[in-house]
Amino acid sequence: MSDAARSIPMATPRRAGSAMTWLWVLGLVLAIALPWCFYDFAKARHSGFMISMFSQAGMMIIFALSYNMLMGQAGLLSFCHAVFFGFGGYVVIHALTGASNGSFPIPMELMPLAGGLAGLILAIIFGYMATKQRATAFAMITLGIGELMATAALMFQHFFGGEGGITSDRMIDRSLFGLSYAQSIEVYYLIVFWTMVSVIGMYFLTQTPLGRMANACRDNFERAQFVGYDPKIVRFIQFALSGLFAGMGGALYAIAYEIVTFDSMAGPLSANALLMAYIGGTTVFGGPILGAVLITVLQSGVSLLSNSWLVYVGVLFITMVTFVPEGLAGIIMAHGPIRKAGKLGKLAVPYVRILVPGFILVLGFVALVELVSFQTIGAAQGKKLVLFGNPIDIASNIPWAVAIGGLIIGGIWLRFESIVFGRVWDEITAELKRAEART
Amino acid sequence: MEIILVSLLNGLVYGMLLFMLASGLTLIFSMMGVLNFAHASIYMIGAYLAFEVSRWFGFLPALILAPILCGAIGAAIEIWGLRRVHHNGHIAELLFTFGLVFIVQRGVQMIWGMLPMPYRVPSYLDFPLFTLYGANFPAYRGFMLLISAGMLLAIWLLLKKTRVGLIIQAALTHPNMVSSLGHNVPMVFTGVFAGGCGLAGLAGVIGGNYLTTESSMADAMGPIVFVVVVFGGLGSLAGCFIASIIMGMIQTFAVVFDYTIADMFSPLFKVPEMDTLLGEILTVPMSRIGPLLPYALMILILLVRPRGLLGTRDT
Amino acid sequence: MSGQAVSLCDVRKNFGATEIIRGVTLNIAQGERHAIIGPNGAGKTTLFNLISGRFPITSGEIALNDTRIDTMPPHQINRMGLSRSFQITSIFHKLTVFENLRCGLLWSMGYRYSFWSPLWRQKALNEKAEFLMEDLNLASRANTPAGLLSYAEQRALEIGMTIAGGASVILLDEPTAGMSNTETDYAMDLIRRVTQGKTLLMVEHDMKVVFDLADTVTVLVYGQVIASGPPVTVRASRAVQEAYLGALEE
Amino acid sequence: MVRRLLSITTLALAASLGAACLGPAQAAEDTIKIGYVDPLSGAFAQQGDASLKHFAYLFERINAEGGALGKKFEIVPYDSKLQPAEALIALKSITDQNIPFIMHCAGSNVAAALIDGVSKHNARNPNNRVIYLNCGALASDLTNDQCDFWHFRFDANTGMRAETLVRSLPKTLQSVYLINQDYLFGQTLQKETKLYLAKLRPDIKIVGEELIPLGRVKDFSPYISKVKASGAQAMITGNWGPDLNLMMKTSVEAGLDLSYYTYLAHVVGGATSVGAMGENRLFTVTEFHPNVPSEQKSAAGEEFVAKWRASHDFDLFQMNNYALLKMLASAINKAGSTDAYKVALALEGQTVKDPMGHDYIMRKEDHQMLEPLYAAQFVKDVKYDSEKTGFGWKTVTAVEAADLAQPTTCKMKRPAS
Repeated sequence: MSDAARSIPMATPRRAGSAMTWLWVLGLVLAIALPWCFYDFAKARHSGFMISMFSQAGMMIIFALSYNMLMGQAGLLSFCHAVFFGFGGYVVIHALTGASNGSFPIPMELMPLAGGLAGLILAIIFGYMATKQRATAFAMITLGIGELMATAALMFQHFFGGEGGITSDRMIDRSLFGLSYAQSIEVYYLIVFWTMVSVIGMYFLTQTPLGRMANACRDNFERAQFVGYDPKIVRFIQFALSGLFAGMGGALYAIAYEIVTFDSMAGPLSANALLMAYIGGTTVFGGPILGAVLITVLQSGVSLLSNSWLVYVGVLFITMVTFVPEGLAGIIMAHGPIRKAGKLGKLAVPYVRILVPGFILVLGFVALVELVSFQTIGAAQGKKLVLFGNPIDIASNIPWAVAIGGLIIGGIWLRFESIVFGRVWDEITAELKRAEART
Repeated sequence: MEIILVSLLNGLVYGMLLFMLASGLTLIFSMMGVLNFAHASIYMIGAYLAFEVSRWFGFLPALILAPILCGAIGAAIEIWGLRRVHHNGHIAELLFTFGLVFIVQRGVQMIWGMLPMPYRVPSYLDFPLFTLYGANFPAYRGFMLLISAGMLLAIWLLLKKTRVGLIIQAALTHPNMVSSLGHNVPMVFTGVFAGGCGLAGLAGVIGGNYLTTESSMADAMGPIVFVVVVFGGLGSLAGCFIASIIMGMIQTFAVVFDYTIADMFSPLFKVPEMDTLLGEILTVPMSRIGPLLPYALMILILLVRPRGLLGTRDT
Repeated sequence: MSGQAVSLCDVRKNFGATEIIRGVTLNIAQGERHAIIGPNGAGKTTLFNLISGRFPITSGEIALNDTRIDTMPPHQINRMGLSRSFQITSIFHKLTVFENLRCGLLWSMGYRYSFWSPLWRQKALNEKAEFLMEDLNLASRANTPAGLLSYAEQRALEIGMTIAGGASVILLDEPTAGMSNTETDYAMDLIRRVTQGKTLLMVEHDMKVVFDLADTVTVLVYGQVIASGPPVTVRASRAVQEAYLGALEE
Repeated sequence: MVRRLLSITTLALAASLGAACLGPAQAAEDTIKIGYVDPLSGAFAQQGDASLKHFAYLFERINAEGGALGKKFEIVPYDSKLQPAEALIALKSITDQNIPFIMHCAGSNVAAALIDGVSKHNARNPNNRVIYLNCGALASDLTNDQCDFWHFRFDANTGMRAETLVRSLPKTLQSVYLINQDYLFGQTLQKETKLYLAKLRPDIKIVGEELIPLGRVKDFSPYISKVKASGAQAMITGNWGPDLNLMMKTSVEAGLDLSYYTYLAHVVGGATSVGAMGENRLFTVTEFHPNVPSEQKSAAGEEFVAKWRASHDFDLFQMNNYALLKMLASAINKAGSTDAYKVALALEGQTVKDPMGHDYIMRKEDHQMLEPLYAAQFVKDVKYDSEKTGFGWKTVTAVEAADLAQPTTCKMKRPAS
């Protein structure tokens, strides 16, 4: 909604927009500075893990945003988005090999364009089929396409390399700036650059007649017909363009990992796009960015700590879907009017008050899950259960009692506090409404 | 001839297994519009519960208890989960079931461990029923056919002969109408979801020892069930049945008729042997792409007939 | 037939075995204000759906400015200069009022499926949308999502989107349904103002509106035209009174 | 509504914080760490789980034997989710901590990615190099055309297994049917089996061959009808998991009188799911099984197995990984440090012995370990049964490491320093 508001220069003052602009600039600065926060001065080198994770986050941002071009902006539920991502990756892997042996002499910096083009072409082909239908029929066609392509990638060795995938070397010695791309930090900045370009590009698209009509077809495809538009063509172009960006994301994947396997085309990645976009918030342009970062951190970070991370992800999704359908960005946007009215301070104490029981509840839950999974799985793997820095003896009753107690007490307490919080929230919004009515 | 008859029988058994899973999803999907990705997870829970029950009380109690438990789980999911999510739209419901898939998978691993369960066909069903062209037809397969046919009959009777059935049938095709007629739609929804999960549970009981009871069994069954439901058409149990049988037959016969695209062209001209992508595509035998045919068929039917085989409304 | 804005020739429509439109022949001249009335279930909205291309016809011919349109999809008919409103408000609920109107304008201003021209730079487009908003008295609600408007405002927006594209033939399906008296007066005024010089075809239940706005009235009963002519004549017709007006005034 | 959503968001935030508090045990610095990457979550978690359980036991053993350089070994597990990208991220994490060893067992796709990733990493970061210890990705290409100096495979490849299997086939056998899964490992096995059949047993006729889609076939009856029609006496298959179990079940139930020569029936869960129907019919090729020591009358071996069985309800079979740790320990001792390059050189040509006294040799030219293999039959009367089924493995044919020294096509590029 906010980006829609900003697109009407004469109707709204620019102030809201400029705050947004600053947020974007801040994001960019953060992206540039982030690797240096994890710089290991003792060994004078970067944290490869962190850079990998941030690089992954970068390509996932492109991927999730391009997915949201379908889901959030055009109301299309696709289950084959990874196909374009993966295909872009495969093409770039071949292009890298071609670039180093001279048959495809384009510099590294422009490789993402090759991936994007590949994604675009494939999306034109599949989009021609899928966009004939809408809603569930569209979703099911894409489900079929996704399955077909993932299996084809396993079956046809020449292009996809079967199970082992295709590898290449990114040190192709063709760069506009004379970079070798030996270090992942160089690749990271390449990713930051292309992520920025893609984000700007996709934002630009939302502000064009096509982008607007995609929204219109999402809200009411029949009405769109009666203002002269063919929703099928709107869907088709939107689908093709989202394939373009997904392909660019895939290209960055190929450059970062120098290998592309069928996994990058398969269902789980498509599902990931859906999760990232939804968790982040589909109604706000920047929402999927938050989702992409969060999910990447969960997958790469939390999975280091616990093999039960899938349970946490599952619980997170269920709570988000149940209680926060507008996603992370939706929540943040909900605070906008309160911030403008200068009443954010009033929420501080209620926030702290729900954070405490919330924390207890989560700790109880985490402890319980870890205890249970340790008992059946972890113990025999020779691990020692360490919860919150302390080794735990699972044979004794105390940790179990503490965990269950935390779960129950935290739950009841949180219920109580959330009612209190809701009251404060309602009061503030009611106040704002009254103030608005007066003006 | 021999191979065709045997394959027909095999295709029928497989189709019936698919139908057991898909019938529950057809009810849920057509009526509530919920893309229930957790349907196969319920099927897995059914298998694990059946193993646990049959260990203590025997197979027959499991056959009754496990589906009831699965139905209860389904009801709980609907009442405390889906109903709250419902007003956020179908994508929210879909994601909710996604979350469930993760939780169920790890949950099952946490409770029963990683190893497959020794859940076996009971000894009184473990004998050859008859011999066809020298190959035994196991009694358990006959039992599966019996159960699924019985299930088909029971659902049909329920839908055609009872008042509840009439409401459900009406809700399958015209969900909005039913609510405006003053029926308690949330109740009907809970009932249908529980019933669908119960059917999935039953499929788990039957399929768990026919196939293998392990924590990855849900993954393999997830998408194919959707294909059957969509291919058969929303709102049509008959369509779902026919689609299941078709899918069963296709997959069976794809293995038997082991041709490649190059073979098909061979009467016209000789396809040269090529070591390229095209050559690969032309020489993939049918049996290798057999499991993909359902997806291809689904895409085709959706392109020309978006309501599916016997569907009453567009997908 | 030439010179007619819209002409229908023996148009029929079946839904399954039942025939809803049973041979309608109707000619609407350029610039005419034509109202279609009839009891519930007479097929008025269905007739609109056939003309605007929402449903395919079973047999017969429909022409717009002497070009056959009965096989065209709705968006093509719209591009040829026929625009319609809906009985049940049909707008883009999540888009703002301003965006809704802009969407109504886009095709007619030649933007097509452009994904290279940013909307904020299109001065003519935005000015026209602003102007339209003033005209509809919705300027104060410019940034409100259409779904949050009041009913009357939504109806006004619906009319605004219908006329935004500059179509020469406007079909309005019960534009004043569910409105209070003052709202109806306002809506009539609005319709009269924005459809000046255009051909207007409307379905209406409110006889006050019909006799106030229309030059010609056609009465449709059970899918057939039983009378057509100037309001005074139609009002006087006995057949109409029996079939329709009598029943209505009970 | 709003109140709920906000409270739950904080909950979600707290969740990530809470999870952050969970950490792997911070052990003392004076251990030799080995990064271990395998699927530990998701549908394939049982593979990683089984290996981890083996390693828990083997690490304890090797540490009791003195570790290396007076330090103990420590395993640092990472979840690969069976995805190459995740494995490569784990590799970064491992090199960040200056851990010089990355170990990985499951999935030849991940292995191919890791060989490539490790090789590039070492070329680009010459002062922070790692050795890739492959403990179970078997596709023979990995030590042939794809071989790499930094990759050491501590398990018999598909070619060696195929040769062992073919050697164990009884003289009376005349016709076989090959069924394998349609992915890198299965395809390789199919190829190698055919190769060694032609080479060692030209009298055996291959009456049919089939590649089945991995994990997707729910009904094997059509395949079984084909097998029956072909008149085969035995089936040779590299299938594992449900693909093996279902295929056997369908075949046995259909009353086919076949022998099943498999490559992976011995792995965790195999015995449980096959059960009684495998009696006498099922054969496997394994690096070890619990009855090897008693068959060879080795007291040390007996002790090795008995201790495992006291605390595990599935079979110990990864003896190769014991050899892995032993070789690594002695190579580190020989090199005098954990520097990847020095250890890699020291590993080449290493020979160690298992508790029964068999040799394990790390071949220099392709970094493929030669190990003894056992072809075994699933029978009732054995000392140790598998997974409490009442059935266990009995050796049919044992092949020593030296006998399996198959030629390699590897042309290894060796770094100068």
